[in-house]
Amino acid sequence: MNKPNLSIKIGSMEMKNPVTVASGTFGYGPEYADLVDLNRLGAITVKGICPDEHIGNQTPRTFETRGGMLNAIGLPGPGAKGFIKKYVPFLKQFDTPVIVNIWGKGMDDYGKVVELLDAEDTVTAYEINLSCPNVKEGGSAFGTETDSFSRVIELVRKKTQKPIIPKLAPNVPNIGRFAKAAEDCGADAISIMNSFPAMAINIETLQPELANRTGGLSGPAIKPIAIKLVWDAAKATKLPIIGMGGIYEPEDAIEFMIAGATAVAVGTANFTDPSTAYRVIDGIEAYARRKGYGSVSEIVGTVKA
Amino acid sequence: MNKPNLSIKIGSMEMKNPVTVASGTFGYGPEYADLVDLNRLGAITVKGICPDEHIGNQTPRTFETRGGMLNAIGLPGPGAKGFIKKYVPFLKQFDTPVIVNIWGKGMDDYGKVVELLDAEDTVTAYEINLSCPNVKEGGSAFGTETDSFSRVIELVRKKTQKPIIPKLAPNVPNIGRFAKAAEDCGADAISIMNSFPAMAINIETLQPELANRTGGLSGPAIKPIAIKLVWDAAKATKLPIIGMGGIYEPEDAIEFMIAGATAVAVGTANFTDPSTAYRVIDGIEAYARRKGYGSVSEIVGTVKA
Amino acid sequence: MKQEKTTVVEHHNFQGEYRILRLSAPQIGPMVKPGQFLHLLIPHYDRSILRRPFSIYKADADGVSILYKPVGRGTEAMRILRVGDPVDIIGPLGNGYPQQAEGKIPVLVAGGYGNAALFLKAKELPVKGVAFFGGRTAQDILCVDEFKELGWDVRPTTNDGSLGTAGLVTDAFDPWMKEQNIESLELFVCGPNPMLKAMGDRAIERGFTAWLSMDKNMACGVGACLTCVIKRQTEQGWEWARCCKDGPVFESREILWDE
Amino acid sequence: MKQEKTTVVEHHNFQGEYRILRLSAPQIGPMVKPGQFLHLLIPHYDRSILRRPFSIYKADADGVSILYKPVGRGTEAMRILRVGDPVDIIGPLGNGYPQQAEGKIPVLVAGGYGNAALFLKAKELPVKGVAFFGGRTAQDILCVDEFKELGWDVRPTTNDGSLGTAGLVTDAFDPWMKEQNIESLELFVCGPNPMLKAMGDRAIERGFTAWLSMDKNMACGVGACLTCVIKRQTEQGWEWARCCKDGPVFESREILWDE
Ligand SMILES: Cc1cc2nc3c(=O)[nH]c(=O)nc-3n(C[C@H](O)[C@H](O)[C@H](O)COP(=O)(O)OP(=O)(O)OC[C@H]3O[C@@H](n4cnc5c(N)ncnc54)[C@H](O)[C@@H]3O)c2cc1C
Ligand SMILES: Cc1cc2nc3c(=O)[nH]c(=O)nc-3n(C[C@H](O)[C@H](O)[C@H](O)COP(=O)(O)OP(=O)(O)OC[C@H]3O[C@@H](n4cnc5c(N)ncnc54)[C@H](O)[C@@H]3O)c2cc1C
Ligand SMILES: Cc1cc2nc3c(=O)[nH]c(=O)nc-3n(C[C@H](O)[C@H](O)[C@H](O)COP(=O)(O)O)c2cc1C
Ligand SMILES: Cc1cc2nc3c(=O)[nH]c(=O)nc-3n(C[C@H](O)[C@H](O)[C@H](O)COP(=O)(O)O)c2cc1C
Ligand code: FES
Ligand code: FES
Repeated sequence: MNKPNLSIKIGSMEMKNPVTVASGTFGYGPEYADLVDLNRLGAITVKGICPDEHIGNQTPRTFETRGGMLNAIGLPGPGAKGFIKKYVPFLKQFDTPVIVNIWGKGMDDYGKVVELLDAEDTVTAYEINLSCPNVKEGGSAFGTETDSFSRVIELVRKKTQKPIIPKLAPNVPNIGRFAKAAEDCGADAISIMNSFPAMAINIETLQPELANRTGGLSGPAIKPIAIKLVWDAAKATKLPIIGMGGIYEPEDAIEFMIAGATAVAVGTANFTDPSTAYRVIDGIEAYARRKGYGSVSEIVGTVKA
Repeated sequence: MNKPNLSIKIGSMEMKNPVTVASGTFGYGPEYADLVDLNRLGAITVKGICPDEHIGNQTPRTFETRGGMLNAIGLPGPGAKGFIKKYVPFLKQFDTPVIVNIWGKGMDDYGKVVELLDAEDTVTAYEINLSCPNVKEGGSAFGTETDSFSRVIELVRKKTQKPIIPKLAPNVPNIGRFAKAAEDCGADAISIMNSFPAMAINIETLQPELANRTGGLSGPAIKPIAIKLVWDAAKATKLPIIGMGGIYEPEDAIEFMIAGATAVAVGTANFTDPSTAYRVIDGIEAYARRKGYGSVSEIVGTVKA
Repeated sequence: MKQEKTTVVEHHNFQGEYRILRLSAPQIGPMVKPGQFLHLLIPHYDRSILRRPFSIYKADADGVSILYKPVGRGTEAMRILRVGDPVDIIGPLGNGYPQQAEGKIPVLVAGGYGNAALFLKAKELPVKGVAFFGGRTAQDILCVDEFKELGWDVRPTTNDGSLGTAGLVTDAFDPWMKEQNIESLELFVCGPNPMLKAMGDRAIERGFTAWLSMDKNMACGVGACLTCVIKRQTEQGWEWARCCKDGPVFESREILWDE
Repeated sequence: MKQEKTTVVEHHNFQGEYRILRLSAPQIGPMVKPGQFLHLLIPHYDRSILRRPFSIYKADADGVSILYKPVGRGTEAMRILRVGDPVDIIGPLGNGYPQQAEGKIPVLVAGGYGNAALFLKAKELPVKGVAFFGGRTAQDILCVDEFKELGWDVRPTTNDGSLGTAGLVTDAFDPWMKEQNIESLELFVCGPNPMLKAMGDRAIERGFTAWLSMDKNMACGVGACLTCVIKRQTEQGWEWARCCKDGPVFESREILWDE
């Protein structure tokens, strides 16, 4: 049978396959390059960048839980200029779009970071982090109230022609409202979901297991939550969705696509098995072929529900 | 060393130890009675009851996920009168308080069911289910908006002198607001958390794995979410909290208590290992003893955060 | 009903894809009635949340055996169980098959693990009649010699004709049925849903009794969670019956089949 | 750095609570430098999300060995690994110990699995000096004979005095140090944090070089997640350095110890 067409589009961004990596789980590109050929990925999504250098949280920053992990890295990073200097030359080498995950300590930062990055051709699209559970300012606060959520997106929209992809917070009763708001504010796609606000306490020391006290839960544990959020959002918006949350096997990615995701991101699974993205790409292709689809995009939204 | 005092109080309800079972995971009492001595439990919490008989959802009703399970049972039950007839005579035999989990298809039902049950001495307290993810009417809808949430609690408060314990929805960005609202409306305690709205899709049939399409995620997977919610709620209210969500080992229950829960409920773990409640009770006692506490209530809220 | 935290005594291939697992079970073993099942958890290798139900193939004072086929995550994990490994079981569960009614002629109908599920009943029944066993190939028809030794007249059918009649169980059963005193038949059936339904339909149509052991996914296994419900006919219409507690064995007339 | 989905070749008790695990690793084995580590996942029994880091004790063209002690969920699950079982490793990871500087006298200081972590370095070093090994009891001091065979002057200390000097490593090291040409010493250290800090403090105070292998919990192991960071001194103050990628070996002066 013919090879199904693997490519998809997110706004003007063309991905050779629907699989990217989740921000924060793949560094800035070079870290996994010995193990993963970046040319095989649909897109590379880098760790969150704000205008200036940022130190992040104290350690411990991660903690393993049943079927998942907590993280409270706190978005340390080199800032926009540092990113351009340190990582853009490396990322340029590949024939793969780069999605830069951006965040801000205040509303203005979201505009600033785009201004600093937008001239770089290597930066293909922006994922707007409105849902980081691990920073005091910004992040999650913007993602759980539609007003500030909309304002950030509008602001970023004004600063760039490149695709913008708000990343939604999972801890809301009605994600459809946010999906719709993103659409109304001119976003090109949405990402679902960020890690879920959570906590673990050491019963001997009585101290939280993370220096930041709370963190974000990711991994297979949260997949059923993410699938529901994607399904809910897909009913509320026509925007393409990048689905993520506990993707470990091709079947998981396919489940996201059936629920309504146009693309998927492999996150925590990179830590467990860096070959996950390969397996997922191959598995999606095999599934599309077996189902007789001409294109993997035929998988999207096929859920009978 | 002396045996620590295991007993605790939830409003006027005295529990001989801080461990109950989670509604819906232990039937109405008789089902596990061959395996678990109901006299050893701190309280028995029965499956959700509404005024009239209710048929619940079609099957499949449960589905296993990584570190957890989905359920969409849909609150089938014999109704208040059926419960009194079929189960109260059995429950009477035990020297253990009975918490009846109540729900309604509309606001009025919450009042009605209490009216029907309140004369029964065997009914010690009410857990008000404002967060079932699996029924169209009632349930979750009441639990994610503070207005209707408060009105239900006020209504129930008017109908009974017995302790009332609203059970909070986990899918809200700010659980503290609901905890505070419960306190303001005269609740005696709060329960945290119900199962989390979630979904799984069969990639071959394209059909959701549950007949109800979506369901609630429970089990160890969600424990870190529940711990955070309890910790957040404990900062917002002085009410005692019954903590639950993935308790499998004594250490899990102790973690909930350290986070701020006065009592805990064993849910999904009953299916995995019906002896969990025993192990948890013994483990809490051993921990209190080892720490030199005179009472297990000294564990509550000791988190250093 | 007891919970035993016990160990594996024996574990090896049985036939085809089926494996036999024997567990020490001094409490549960002596309590078993034909048609009951175990609810099994592997505490060690597997980290499943839910137990898995298995019919009890054999039981005695010391233990129980099951025959199982690896079909998914839980049963695949069972594959690597070794002698001495810990296993946690709850049982015996369910109602099991009733005592045979006076003057009836017993007939066994089974497929897949159903053969194992019927073995204790086959042994217990005072009169041995005919046993119709269906499977895809000869490999899928379990315990034929054992049933023969007990005195049963075994009539296998296989889809590929590699053993007995080629076709479905009904292809052997129907012609045979025509020659019988229909009302005196009492069927004990365990197998895949279409087999249960086929036999149930015949029972209702022709007026004989058929005890069907229903296979529904389970969570608690003890009647608490209401996962495993099927529709049971009542005078007013139907009610939910729990396969784990009210079943798994139901008489054909009790069952309201969903379309 | 390679990922190998490979198998267990050998697995047994080594000494005290330590066990030795040898894995086939035809790709990783030949690449190993002393002081590097493996990031290991048990795909089969354990269902951990995160790999676990282990220093490479031995390495050759065919494989690698680690010495480990069961201390928690992951390492407990490793206990039941049998020959032939699947294992997934990423390695060799980290910078490892640097080449010895000209004219320096090498000194090894280790505790716990640190002895294993230093073994390849001990073998590689052209000059063999003194090795200070600390542990609670004689049981906790690994590979003494192996180091002796390589030509090292092994000086054990144990808390309970069951082997060598009674006390901490410093109780043996400090008197010895006084008699040395301090600046010429080059320490290779691997052990618990207090040991690392004690040696680092002396190195700074007395002016010798000390390479410390830092033990920090890890997630990715390759520098991507920023879990394993420690504070590294810079001219302006400090910056984060990743133990997995920029370390685990740092010179004592690089490290800013948190209070
Ligand atoms: C009362 C009862 C008695 C049983 N006795 C036996 C027995 O003696 N021997 C035996 O091999 N099996 C028996 N089964 C079936 C057995 O319980 C399932 O094969 C097992 O639960 C599958 O678990 P898994 O984790 O391997 O598969 P899962 O990963 O849960 O599922 C794998 C596949 O099997 C299907 N499946 C899962 N559970 C069932 C089920 N209960 N019935 C049909 N399909 C299912 C799923 O839809 C899926 O396609 C019995 C079931 C019941 C209800
Ligand atoms: C670079 C490096 C090299 C290592 N080399 C070896 C080795 O050669 N042999 C060996 O036995 N161990 C080694 N370790 C430690 C080993 O990684 C941990 O023992 C292991 O991760 C514990 O996993 P677990 O699941 O069993 O324990 P967990 O359940 O994760 O934890 C159990 C207990 O161990 C503590 N713990 C967990 N991880 C660490 C850690 N990294 N350091 C200290 N305490 C920890 C926890 O705080 C907890 O008290 C090394 C660690 C690092 C970072
Ligand atoms: C260690 C770690 C760091 C993360 N950092 C970021 C980040 O910088 N920006 C962001 O938007 N999401 C971040 N995330 C969230 C992931 O991108 C992803 O949304 C989440 O982990 C769910 O996917 P998963 O279950 O596949 O990991 C991080 C997650 C982890 C585990
Ligand atoms: C099968 C099942 C049925 C449930 N039924 C109810 C119910 O009737 N009323 C209710 O308030 N919660 C119900 N719950 C939620 C539990 O009481 C509990 O809040 C949740 O499962 C989290 O705890 P756990 O992770 O320990 O199971 C049910 C949960 C399960 C798994
Ligand atoms: S499996 Fe729980 S009621 Fe039958
Ligand atoms: S463990 Fe991820 S950066 Fe070191």
